[in-house]
Amino acid sequence: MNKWIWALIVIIIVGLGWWAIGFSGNSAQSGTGPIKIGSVLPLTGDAASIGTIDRAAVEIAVAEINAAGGVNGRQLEMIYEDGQCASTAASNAANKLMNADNVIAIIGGLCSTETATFAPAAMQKKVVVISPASSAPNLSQTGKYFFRDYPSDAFQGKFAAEYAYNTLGARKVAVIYHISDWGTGIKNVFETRFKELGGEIVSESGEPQTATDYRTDLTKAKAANPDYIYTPMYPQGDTALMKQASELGIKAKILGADGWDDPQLAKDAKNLGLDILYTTGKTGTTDAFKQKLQQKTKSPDVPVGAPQAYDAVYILANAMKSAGTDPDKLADTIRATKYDGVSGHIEFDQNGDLTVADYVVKRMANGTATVVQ
Amino acid sequence: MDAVPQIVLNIVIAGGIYSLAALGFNVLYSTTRFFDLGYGAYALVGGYAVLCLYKWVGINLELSLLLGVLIAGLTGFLTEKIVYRALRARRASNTVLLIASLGVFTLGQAALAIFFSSQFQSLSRDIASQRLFSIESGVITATQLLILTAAFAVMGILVVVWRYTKFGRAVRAIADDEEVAQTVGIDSERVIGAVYFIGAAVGGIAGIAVGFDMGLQPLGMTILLEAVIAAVVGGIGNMYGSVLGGFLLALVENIGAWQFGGEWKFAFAFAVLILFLLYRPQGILPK
Amino acid sequence: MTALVTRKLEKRFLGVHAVDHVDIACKDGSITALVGPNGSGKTTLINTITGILPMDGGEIRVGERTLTRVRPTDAAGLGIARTFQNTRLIGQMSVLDNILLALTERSVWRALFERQGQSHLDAAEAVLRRVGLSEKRHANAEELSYGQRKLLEIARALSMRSRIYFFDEPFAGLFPEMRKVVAEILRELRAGGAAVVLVEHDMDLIRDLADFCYVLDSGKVIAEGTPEQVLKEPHVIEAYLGK
Amino acid sequence: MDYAVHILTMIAITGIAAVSLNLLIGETGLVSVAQAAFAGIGAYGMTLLMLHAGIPFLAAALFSALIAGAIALIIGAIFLSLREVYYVFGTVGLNMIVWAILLNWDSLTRGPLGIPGITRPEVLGISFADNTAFLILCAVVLLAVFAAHYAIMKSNFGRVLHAVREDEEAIAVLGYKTEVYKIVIFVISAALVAFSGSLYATYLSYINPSAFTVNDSIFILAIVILGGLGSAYGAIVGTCMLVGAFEALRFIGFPASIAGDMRQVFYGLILILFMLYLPRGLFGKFRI
Repeated sequence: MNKWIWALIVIIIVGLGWWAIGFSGNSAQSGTGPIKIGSVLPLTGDAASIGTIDRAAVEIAVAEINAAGGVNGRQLEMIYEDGQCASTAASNAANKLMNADNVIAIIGGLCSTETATFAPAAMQKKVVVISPASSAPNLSQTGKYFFRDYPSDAFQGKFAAEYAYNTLGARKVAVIYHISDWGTGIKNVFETRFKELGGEIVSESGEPQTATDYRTDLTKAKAANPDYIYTPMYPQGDTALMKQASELGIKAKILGADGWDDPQLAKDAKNLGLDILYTTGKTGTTDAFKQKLQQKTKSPDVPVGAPQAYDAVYILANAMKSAGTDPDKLADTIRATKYDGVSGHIEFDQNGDLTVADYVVKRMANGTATVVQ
Repeated sequence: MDAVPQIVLNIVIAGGIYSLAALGFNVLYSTTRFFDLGYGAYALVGGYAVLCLYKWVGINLELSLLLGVLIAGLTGFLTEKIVYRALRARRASNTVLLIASLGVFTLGQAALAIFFSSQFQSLSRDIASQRLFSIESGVITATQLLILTAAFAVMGILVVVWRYTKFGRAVRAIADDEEVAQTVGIDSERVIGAVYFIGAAVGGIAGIAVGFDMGLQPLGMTILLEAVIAAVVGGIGNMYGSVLGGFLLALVENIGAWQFGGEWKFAFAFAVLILFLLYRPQGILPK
Repeated sequence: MTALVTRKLEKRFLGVHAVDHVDIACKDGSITALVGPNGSGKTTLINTITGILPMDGGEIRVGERTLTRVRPTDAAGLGIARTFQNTRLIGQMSVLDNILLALTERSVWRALFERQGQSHLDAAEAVLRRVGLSEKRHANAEELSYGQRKLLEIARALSMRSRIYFFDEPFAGLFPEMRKVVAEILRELRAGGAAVVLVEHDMDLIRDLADFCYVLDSGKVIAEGTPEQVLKEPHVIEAYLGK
Repeated sequence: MDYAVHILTMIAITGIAAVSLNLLIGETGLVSVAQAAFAGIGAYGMTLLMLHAGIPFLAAALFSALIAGAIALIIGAIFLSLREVYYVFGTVGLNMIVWAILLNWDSLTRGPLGIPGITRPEVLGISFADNTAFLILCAVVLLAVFAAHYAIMKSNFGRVLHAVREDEEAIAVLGYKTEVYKIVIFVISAALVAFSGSLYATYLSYINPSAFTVNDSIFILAIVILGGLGSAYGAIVGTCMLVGAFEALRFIGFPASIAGDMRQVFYGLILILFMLYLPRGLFGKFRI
């Protein structure tokens, strides 16, 4: 019998413990102390390589703002939580930030999985959310306090399709994509748009984000002898794909998405004898920002979302300078913002998406990537 | 269909790696009759050990390969000594051993993710300098040929050791019945320890092969599933069976991926496994 | 009427015949003894008959049904109850529950929606009293002594109220007065018309209880008949003492 | 305060999965690494019924539990005839296949994009939009599952499960069709865990295959092993510790960057150390 009693005691302790934590954390944002802001990025799991560097970009921005006196004299306090690119982890992380730390705003979800999980709750709690990289089209209907300074897949997929059809004159395209909210999203939009223009998708095959063997997909694509292979995939998949493509002697040219915008990939592609083009956001990513980031992370990568995360912090800080911390005023000010940041010109529409999302095309040649159009 | 030669080569390449993975698992399972899920972790340790020695410390390739295999073997040996021996001494049930091995797998994989980060890392230093051999329109690289030869070499060594050496006879005796083997004076603890070292070392070779051919990630489930499916389908306790199972699995996966797309690769592999488990659990080649 | 007959029953382990073309018949209302030195295949024979071991040849006739394959779950359906040489009880379960397992409904649906009724409890109480384990009813089976566990298994078999009983060395490990109780139970079952098969190698018990007797040696029946006839035969004595 | 409500809700939802898994591992000795797969079937089943067929939450949740049970019936019939070790590996395979289907059947499940916009339930006129009200709903469902567990184990059926757990053949000889018993408990457990999937879906209002992977099944397995085999309240205590205690780590300044992996290390350690030193778990009643 005493086992039963012991069990009850433990349940009560943990339950009450949480209740107590809940109460203690209830200190509303005092008018003078530091302004608490949260960040939800994947620090472990599949997309950790991107998440950890985006976090560094946020840290640089926060340090710079605080050094320059913070917001109306109040310092910014950034609390980082791990979203793991998975819905349960992202929900727990965001809930802690919103309900225990009572943050004013959240910079994050990198993966659309994370953002789509906690954004609705944030809207209810009137917490401003600025996502630096979640590009899933369905996030546009999230709500009044949701913004993303990263173009929705709809833009990039459409731009790539038009560029391939009109400029590159491609008529038959094979698609190899990563099965993820980002990869599948872009693929769907690209295919619909490309078919509308009269092109033909000759072969399509997806692989999980963590896949390493693309030989069968490449062989299938090669057999369909397309003009171009369109590959919306994350950086690690691109490395393996390039290697295996060169091994298989793939002659068809490769058109990538912004997952390819990674200096390490350009170096690897140097003597693989592959013709690689890829679309990426028209980021006037100033070299100054790249130096700062590479110096902090000690890695050459400037992955998807890093410049956007840096800009997101500045947009939030500037908006708070004039609107203070009231969610509605803050949201309206952000919506009216026109900001030229390291990730390019930023203006928001009523859905919180970027109004203008122009892309550039870069070509990987002898170790570096140069803008083509 | 000029793609056929390349598909055949894809199957051959993947088959090589799956066979290596299956051989290691077969060594462990056929001797101890125990499904060690930790095998996935031993294979990863092999790959990451070489990554650390060859790419970070910069030791020459051959030495770091050898050390990598030894470290993987040692991991298996120590795990058996620390975790499984105590459980077996207590006559723990298969369920207990299985759950403990699931713990070894989860712990091993997470520890590697912490030390080496969960990023994808390739073992081959300069990607492009592979010497290529083209057969018809299909292409196979030097590394892949090396992996293939390693697979058959390991199979050959294991067959010879298992059949013609005193150690091999002792192992087969334990495989049949551990108590009987002990009564005949075989120090089963020491032999099982050695078997674990060999099995984990072969698993390490498979991990290294994956590291060179495709790349490393702290996800041991893939290589574990391939090893188990190939070993079971091929025939538990039969070394030739493991290699046959490896190539058969590669065939089914590639055909499935070819017809239906890569994402269904695993579903096909498992469908084959379940069919065999139901209708021919002892696998194609008998023990 | 013969309750159960085996014809050329075979059981091979890696080619060696543990049960070698055995023909035995167990009549209703009688005690049939299976006798033989250790390792003569007595236990393997009843394990094969009751479905614990799949048979490799021959057939079993129970009533008018002829079977070439018996699975464990079929045994009870054929009206067979048995005990094991070294008991197979549910150790981490109470004595009472072990008995209730033999009494309550077998069908899944009734089991799901029913608890043991008073009739089950009374029946369990009666059979436990019969083997002198009443006051141990709430103890776990694994806490009982070897003899007590043997008695519990006998009680479990009785609760099956079957037509055919296989007792595998039921007297092993019992105190003398308990041996009398068990002998009495066997006689009661015989009087009640059941077919009792007794595996035993203690000749006095056989002479005292058995109506008919089969002597087994390395898987073969080397002699059959009443205990007196069988015990006089030279090769039986030689098989017994010669070893 | 709301964060406590969130964590307690997650404890209740995960607790339902743990109690239902205990029916399998704790009471019947059937190790299953597919609990997350059935939770996924429950979540997606309920969501699709609610969004596309307009069925209210309660009916959708019940129906999706039936779907999960039906799938478990088919799978159970196939797998449970396998030898013990292969059966366990079969459940790992089942989880992989269900996850692959959820991820790749774009037309039905929108694949990796997941399904957003799942509204909070309206049960018997009461709206559960408010988080505290939803917590009470989860607590009620957890209690219902706990009561179901208690009732099953108190019935004759439960006694037979305990017998199957220890010596299946000895019980078969008594005339029990043990295969049928194992399939039925497999179906019941799958149906019960489907409810945790349905509640998870309405709580987060968005579901995505990433929540129903093999790792999630391993997590629930670790909870049951920690809580103790053969005790429903042990499973709940295990959930409180693994969900509750772990969330507390965020406040001690545990470096977020390795927190995720540290959890996996901790689950692995639990499985090993408990098998070595405390196979009964904290409150378990059965020594495997």
